Amino acid sequence: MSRPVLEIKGLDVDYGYGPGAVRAIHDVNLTLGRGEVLGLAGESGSGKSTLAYGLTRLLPPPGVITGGEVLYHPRDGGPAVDILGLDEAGLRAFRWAETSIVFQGAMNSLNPVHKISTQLTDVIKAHEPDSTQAQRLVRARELLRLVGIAADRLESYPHQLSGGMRQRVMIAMALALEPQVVIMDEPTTALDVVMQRQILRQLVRLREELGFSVLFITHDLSLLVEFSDRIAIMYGGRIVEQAPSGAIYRDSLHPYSDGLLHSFPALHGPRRELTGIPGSPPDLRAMPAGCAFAPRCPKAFDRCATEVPRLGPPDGHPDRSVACWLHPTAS
Amino acid sequence: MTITNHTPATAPSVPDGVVLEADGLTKHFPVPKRGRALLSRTPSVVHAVDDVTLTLRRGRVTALVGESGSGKSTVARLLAQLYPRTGGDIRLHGASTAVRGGRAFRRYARKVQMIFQDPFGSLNPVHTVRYHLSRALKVHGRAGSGKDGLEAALQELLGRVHLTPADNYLDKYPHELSGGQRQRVAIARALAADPDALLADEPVSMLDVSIRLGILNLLRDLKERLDLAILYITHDIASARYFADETMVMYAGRMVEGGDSETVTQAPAHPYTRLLISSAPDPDHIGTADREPGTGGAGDGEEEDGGEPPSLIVPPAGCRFNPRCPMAMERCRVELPPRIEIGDAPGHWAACWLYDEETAK
Amino acid sequence: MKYLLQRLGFYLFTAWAAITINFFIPRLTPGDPVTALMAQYQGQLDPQAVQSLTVLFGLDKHQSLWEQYLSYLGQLAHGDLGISFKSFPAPVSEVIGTTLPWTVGLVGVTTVLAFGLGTLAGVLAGWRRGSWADALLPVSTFFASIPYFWLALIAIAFLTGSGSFLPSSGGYEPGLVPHFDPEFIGSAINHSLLPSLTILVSSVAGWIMSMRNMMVTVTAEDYITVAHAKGLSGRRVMLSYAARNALLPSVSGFGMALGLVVGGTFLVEVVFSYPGIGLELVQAIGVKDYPLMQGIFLVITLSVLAANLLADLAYLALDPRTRREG
Amino acid sequence: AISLALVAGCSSNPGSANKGDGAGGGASGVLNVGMPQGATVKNNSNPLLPTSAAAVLGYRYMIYEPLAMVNLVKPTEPAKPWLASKFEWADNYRTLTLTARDGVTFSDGKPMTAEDIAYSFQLMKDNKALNTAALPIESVTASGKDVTVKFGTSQFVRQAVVLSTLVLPKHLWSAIADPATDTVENPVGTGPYTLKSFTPQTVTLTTRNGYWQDAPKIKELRYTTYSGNDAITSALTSGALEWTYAFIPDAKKLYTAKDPEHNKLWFPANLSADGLWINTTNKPFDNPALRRAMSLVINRQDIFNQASAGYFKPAVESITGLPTPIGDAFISPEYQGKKSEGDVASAKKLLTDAGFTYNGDTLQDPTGKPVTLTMTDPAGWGDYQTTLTIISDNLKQIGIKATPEKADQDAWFTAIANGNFQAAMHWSNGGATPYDMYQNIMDGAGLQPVGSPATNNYGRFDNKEATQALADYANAADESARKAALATLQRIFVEQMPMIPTSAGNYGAEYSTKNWTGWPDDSNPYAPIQPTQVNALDVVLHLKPAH
Amino acid sequence: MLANTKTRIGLAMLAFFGLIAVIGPWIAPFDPDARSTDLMEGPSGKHWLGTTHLGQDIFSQLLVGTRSIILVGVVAGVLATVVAVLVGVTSGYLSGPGAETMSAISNVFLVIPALPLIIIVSSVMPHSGDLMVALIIGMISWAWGARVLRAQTLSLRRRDFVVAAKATGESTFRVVVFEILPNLTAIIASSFIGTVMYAVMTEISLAFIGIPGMSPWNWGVILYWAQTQQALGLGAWWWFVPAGLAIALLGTALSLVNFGIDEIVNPRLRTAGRDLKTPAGRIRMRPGFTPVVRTAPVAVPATPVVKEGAAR
Ligand SMILES: Nc1ncnc2c1ncn2[C@@H]1O[C@H](COP(=O)(O)OP(=O)(O)OP(=O)(O)O)[C@@H](O)[C@H]1O
Ligand SMILES: Nc1ncnc2c1ncn2[C@@H]1O[C@H](COP(=O)(O)OP(=O)(O)OP(=O)(O)O)[C@@H](O)[C@H]1O
Ligand SMILES: [Mg+2]
Ligand SMILES: [Mg+2]
Repeated sequence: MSRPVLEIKGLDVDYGYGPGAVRAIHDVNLTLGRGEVLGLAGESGSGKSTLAYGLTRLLPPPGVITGGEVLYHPRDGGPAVDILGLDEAGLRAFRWAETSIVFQGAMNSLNPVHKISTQLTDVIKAHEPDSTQAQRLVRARELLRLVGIAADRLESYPHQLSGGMRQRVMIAMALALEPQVVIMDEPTTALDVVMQRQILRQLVRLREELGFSVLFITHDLSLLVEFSDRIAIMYGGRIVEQAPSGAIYRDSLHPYSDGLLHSFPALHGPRRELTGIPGSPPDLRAMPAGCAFAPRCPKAFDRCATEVPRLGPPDGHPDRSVACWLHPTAS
Repeated sequence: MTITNHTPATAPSVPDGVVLEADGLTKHFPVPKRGRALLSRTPSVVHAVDDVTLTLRRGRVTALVGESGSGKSTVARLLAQLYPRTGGDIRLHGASTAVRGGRAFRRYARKVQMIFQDPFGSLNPVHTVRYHLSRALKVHGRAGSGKDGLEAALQELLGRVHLTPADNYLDKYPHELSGGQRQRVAIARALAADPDALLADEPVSMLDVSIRLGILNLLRDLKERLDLAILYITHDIASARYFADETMVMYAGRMVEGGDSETVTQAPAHPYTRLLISSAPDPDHIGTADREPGTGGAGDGEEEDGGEPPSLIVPPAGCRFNPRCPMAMERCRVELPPRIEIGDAPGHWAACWLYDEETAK
Repeated sequence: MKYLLQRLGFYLFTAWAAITINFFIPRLTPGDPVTALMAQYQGQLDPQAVQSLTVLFGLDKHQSLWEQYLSYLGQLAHGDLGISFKSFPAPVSEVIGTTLPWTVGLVGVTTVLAFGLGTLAGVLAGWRRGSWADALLPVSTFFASIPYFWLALIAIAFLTGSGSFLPSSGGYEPGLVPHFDPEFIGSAINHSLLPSLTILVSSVAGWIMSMRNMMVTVTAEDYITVAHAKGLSGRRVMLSYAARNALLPSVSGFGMALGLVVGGTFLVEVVFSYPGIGLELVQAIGVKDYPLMQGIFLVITLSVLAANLLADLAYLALDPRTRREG
Repeated sequence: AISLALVAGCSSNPGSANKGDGAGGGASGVLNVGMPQGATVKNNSNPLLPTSAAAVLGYRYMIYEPLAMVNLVKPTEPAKPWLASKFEWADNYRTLTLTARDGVTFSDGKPMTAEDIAYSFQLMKDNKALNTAALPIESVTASGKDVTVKFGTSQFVRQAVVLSTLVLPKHLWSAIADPATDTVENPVGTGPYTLKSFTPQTVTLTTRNGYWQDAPKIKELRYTTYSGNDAITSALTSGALEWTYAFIPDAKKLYTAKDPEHNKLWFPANLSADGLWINTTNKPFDNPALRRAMSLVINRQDIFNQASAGYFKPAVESITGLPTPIGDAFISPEYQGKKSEGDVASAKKLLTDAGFTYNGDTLQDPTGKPVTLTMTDPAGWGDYQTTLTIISDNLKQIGIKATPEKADQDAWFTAIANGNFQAAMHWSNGGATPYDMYQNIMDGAGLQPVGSPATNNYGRFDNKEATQALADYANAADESARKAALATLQRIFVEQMPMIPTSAGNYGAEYSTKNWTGWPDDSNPYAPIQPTQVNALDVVLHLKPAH
Repeated sequence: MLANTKTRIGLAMLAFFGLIAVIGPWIAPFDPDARSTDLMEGPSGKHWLGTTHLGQDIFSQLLVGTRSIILVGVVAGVLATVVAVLVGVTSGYLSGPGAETMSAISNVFLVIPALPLIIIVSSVMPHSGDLMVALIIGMISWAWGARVLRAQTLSLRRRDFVVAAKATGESTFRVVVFEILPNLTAIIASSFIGTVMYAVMTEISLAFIGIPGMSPWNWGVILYWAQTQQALGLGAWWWFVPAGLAIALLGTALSLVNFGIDEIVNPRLRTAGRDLKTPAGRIRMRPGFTPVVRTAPVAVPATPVVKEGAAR
């Protein structure tokens, strides 16, 4: 990997503080390369959203970041910035200009009482206070055109747009300041496949044009495999496997990734056999002592129940990493 | 936990296996008039479902796929008699039925039960699992005699949906259950009536992939064990391929294609079905997310904007897909295409002028 | 359009029903205006005046209740509210005309003020939860629970009196002639200070509470998180995103409160001898002045309806989701 | 009783004196008069309408004047000729001949003539709605300076009412389409004042030129409405108000003590009595012995001190129910000086002699039923409510369980008129003779069965002798016949006690001598002091600047 | 609900008032009507809260008067709530002219001037006692609750679990009573408390302005007497202040309980933003700026780290 744009090191996130706190993210290390699409998958409740919001410090109370750092490398090659160390003003200035987010529900992400134009321009105004309103409007029109929406929709209210259009408006807004990183938390889950395809197509094109990196979260694995360059799989608040998407699809190392990839039917090709994952996700309040997946793992052995495996590159695969005792890491 | 395709691709239809039939089913929702429309005499309606014909057979799963808002849920609710229909007929075991409340509805509900899309919304948060299930049993007179009878019936019911030991679940409230467990309770409730037909409206769309599979396996298992007729409504065409014997495609309130699942998914005939299938994510196309869907047509911004679903208040004349169809002909804009047999597999049809002999000439 | 027609129909029906109720209930109670008036002037009036008053008020024509009702509706249709007994022969419209502005001026302005201040405080309390703003709540709850008249009387006892510039009663200095000159207006404002202060104290708490709760609810919405994520300034997120949305439910409450301005707070006027319509109503009830009672009830009903209509319209203006095209 | 239930407001000293347009009181010749009636909306100075502002505030008497001034505080005193320079009764008080005074002009400069006097009577005759005193006028004729009015019945007991008739300017009034409903915004009368300005809160009168007598010293009269007794109290103590009629609980502490030198009150009794009216059809209260025994134990001093704040309604001492000293002249010799108090023992004896028995402390009627009584008065009438509490306490001593209750004012009035009550504190009519009072209490002429409204005799006291005596008194041809009839009435009243008198009605007022002196009082009772009485004009004409 | 301190305090206060309502007349040291020779005296060992102008004991009046207040509040609250539930839920669940009429009626009741009408109506029935007054207040004050319940029912009836119950074959009655009503509990409770508060205030106002028909003693009556005797003007604060404070405390208790119910209805109110007590000091949690509290040292600090994280 060339120069990364975002480095997450040992991130811990808790819900609550002190006794009674629940650790939702454990010691997560993740690197987002420049211009890459990093997919994040995992069962519901595995901590994907927590990770995404945690690294931008947007977790709602009672979320608390209890450790680690998130380093952002500016595009001009300047010194890295620790997002977790920024004060409020610094954070405001950093946000959106460098990293933007597309949330899951576009209807809820847009303020119902303001026009699209207002919502597009106010972010520009906040970060480029010197710009004139006319300039901002020109930019807003351009942004809408970028995502394939007629500029006359600028004067619409969110409820006057269809779900797909709203989601595209959110994407346009995310790109308003040409950030380096766009985080997308299940951006298409609420849409039907045709619309989803349209949006993804646009996104891919825009990425080629603008060269931003994407952290893409979904639990639709077919989509993830198709869309992302690299995939990280989360389980119980930890990253359990990380690899280029083709590699993970064809040959997943962690039994959980394997189960996940064999839980969905494919539309084409021969009918694959589908294996589900038995059992239920772990309770964050009572995590197993060893590997969190051990109780559900068909291949678990003694060590799994006692020791937490470390994430690291397995033998012979320097470009991927896994946290599983079946694949002891090189170190 | 394995699904293998052991149902032959073309299962012979059992004529007397027909449980529920819809014939020319139509539902128009009145919409409040506003503005200038007030002055017009014609009532304005949402053409949510138009002329839908389908058949549910014993021991078979029929999938209904289509984009959001195409009227799938409305079909299910019509079949469950939760809405009065605007037109058409529903036949249960060959007898035409139209019930609205009261004992007749109860009798109908005993034969036809529905599972709702949202496992979080379809259980009353203030009642326990026991309440939900025992009410369903009592309403349909299947609670057995006395307390023990009821208890036995409850155990049996939870056993059917693999929620065992039943005692762990009976006194739980919905919020204490996981999504998959809730959906199982909802299914158990539907099964309490011992129905002949089960209408499952997107039973898994709100669930996680790994839980999804469990529910689908369960439904398949029930179909086989209890010889149920199942209507499976979904967005996820891949799951229809795996799970359903037969697949119907809806677009803007109309059926556009039908046939056995494998044929419909592997050799789609209608342009809309083709669009749908090509849009579905496919992990075998790694890194090619920007591939063009459908059979052709380059996409620039304007065309994408034309890709919006049509208005159901003023649906397009002729074939409803014609404004988006890359192969639309003049005829498509005027004349409504009838069901036309494709001929590549028995029972495969499409409502598309492409397959009309006249056009072919 | 249909919506508006429906609303209009609803308003008409409600107004009619309320008018009917307001007509019959007072009349079904025992007593009659003449004896009530005699009682009012006990001993001051010649006992023989009963007959002359009966003739004067037109009560000697023995109409059935139903006939009276019909003729009342007929009168109303012509915009005629009748003649007050109590202030005979002043037309009810004139009585209302002289008293209503005082009420609207005092209670109306104070209600608007209470709404404004309370909402503002609520926005802050909801936004900065866990700070000093939360301490506002218990205090305001206590004040909201005090019977208004009691608070007012205590205020009169302690804040007026020799040495205080606050008068204890009346709407303006007794010797003044109501007239738009600085002296009169100054006096009217001076006289309204204490009443409005007490109304403010006891009603502002409700607004604080409801606004705070709405703010708390709204703060958890996704679009607020988005607004933070966009790096907008804190003030803009609070006002333009959170408060703007949290305000919506309060609008209909505010409409209701505005409607109650006329009918709800007559104790204010009683306690402060304020020359408003509430005091007039109390006196009208005391002497069974049917026409005046009906007239004031009508004003109350209409003002509630009008306030609701306004709230509907305001909602329409504030919430684009309720706006309809075409 | 103090009406105006629905009032509150309570303050000792509002600092704001009446700065107004700089008029602080006497210095600039202003007298501030106040009434607790609430705002009067309409500028209407029609003196004949009891609801007009002029009547409610009492300023009508400063603009319009009566034929003669009757001083009801000294009812035996002859009436003082006013606009009629002479008047004469004839035909056993059925014919009144009046002579119009010379040199009297209306404020518009036109002279007052006999025509105007005749017109004033004719107006009442023609408009039932304006004949508030229900005078049975048969004919009115004017000839030269004389006017002759003929009545259907003897007006002996109504002399004062007849003579108080106000004289209206015919030349203006005959142009009014409907004198009952049309408003009089610019009143023109013979009185010394004219209307200067009207606002619902304050009405200002100012002196005019050409008044027929010595012009009053007070340049301006200012009538202000207050919405209650508390507001009045604070205005009084602050000096914003100098003359009013209102009940002040604990007036000594709240009012007089604040400025003993100037804050004065004078509450002379009139010839009427407040008391506990009893429904005499209700067993066992139809028994006079029971009523008399009750009267014996009721503590009138407590009522005077605690309910009337020691001033408002003078206690009635005389057993005849007539207030003293004003009624002294009418009390027959056998009852002169006899007071109605007794002790518990004599009351009990009276009862047991009449067949009542005691079961422990409980009084039982001759049939053996415990004697209970419900006493009702409107809720807002604080002094009557207090009185009932005291009476209830008093009656407990002789074993009667008497419960005070509050009622809605209107409902109560209806109940009283219809006889649907057991007992109630209520006033009686009053007038220039005891006739009004006794007639109000005992007249059988208009006796109504329980359930039909009565205008007199709410207690349904049925006594032929009393009825006859009342008729005799009203129509008697000479003084001795009257005396005899009055003696009969007193005897019946004392023996039967149809109503238990507790206190007297009053003609009182609170007033300040800070700026103006010359007010009537015990030492010089030249007129009733109440500002809404016709004699208010007489009072104003007597006032002089204090400095 | 009990976990909430505010609610617990409120309930404790209510329980205290309830107790006084029951035993007040028995523990009152004097007959509240009885006159004595101690006229207008301030608080003393004999008369804890002083006496009236007739020498009556104000403390006893306060104790005896509690019952009427609680009775009227509860009865009116129950009545108004029952009517509101009947009208609101039926008109919300059913459609058609009947339901429309019901909702129109509740709108009419919203519009008519309540307090003046209560004054008028209560005068029709003199000697009616507390119950009658409670009934009148209840009958006139249900409309607001009905409107809220109707709105909520309208949204509930479209919810899947209601449709599902119907699809199961439940009768309309059972759907309304067993599926919808339990989901309205919190709103019903909160509207009940609101009505109780309103009824108490109304009763006191009525008694204060001298509307008859209530029991001889309640707090409003005490204030009425204090007012007609101008207690404040005479400096007899003991006559005026205790009853007013009692009312305010009762109202506060009801509001406190209502807070608890509000939080049940709206769980978001529950997760109140509390301060974090961290080794580095207090940190406020607020949306949009997740606090960073690093408990473990960071291996390689690349940029200076502001330890306390969330800035003001
Ligand atoms: N406010 C909270 N308090 C306590 N635990 C929480 C809170 N919010 C989330 N969690 C827990 O944190 C874990 C991670 O949640 P998160 O939302 O990140 O999951 P996710 O992977 O995004 O799931 P999904 O795919 O359903 O969106 C879950 O187990 C969840 O229960
Ligand atoms: N009660 C109703 N009143 C009016 N219109 C309705 C009603 N219910 C559904 N519709 C309309 O009918 C159309 C079909 O809706 P339906 O819910 O059947 O679609 P669907 O295929 O189930 O969609 P989804 O996949 O999103 O669940 C939509 O346009 C919808 O807006
Ligand atoms: Mg998530
Ligand atoms: Mg659906």
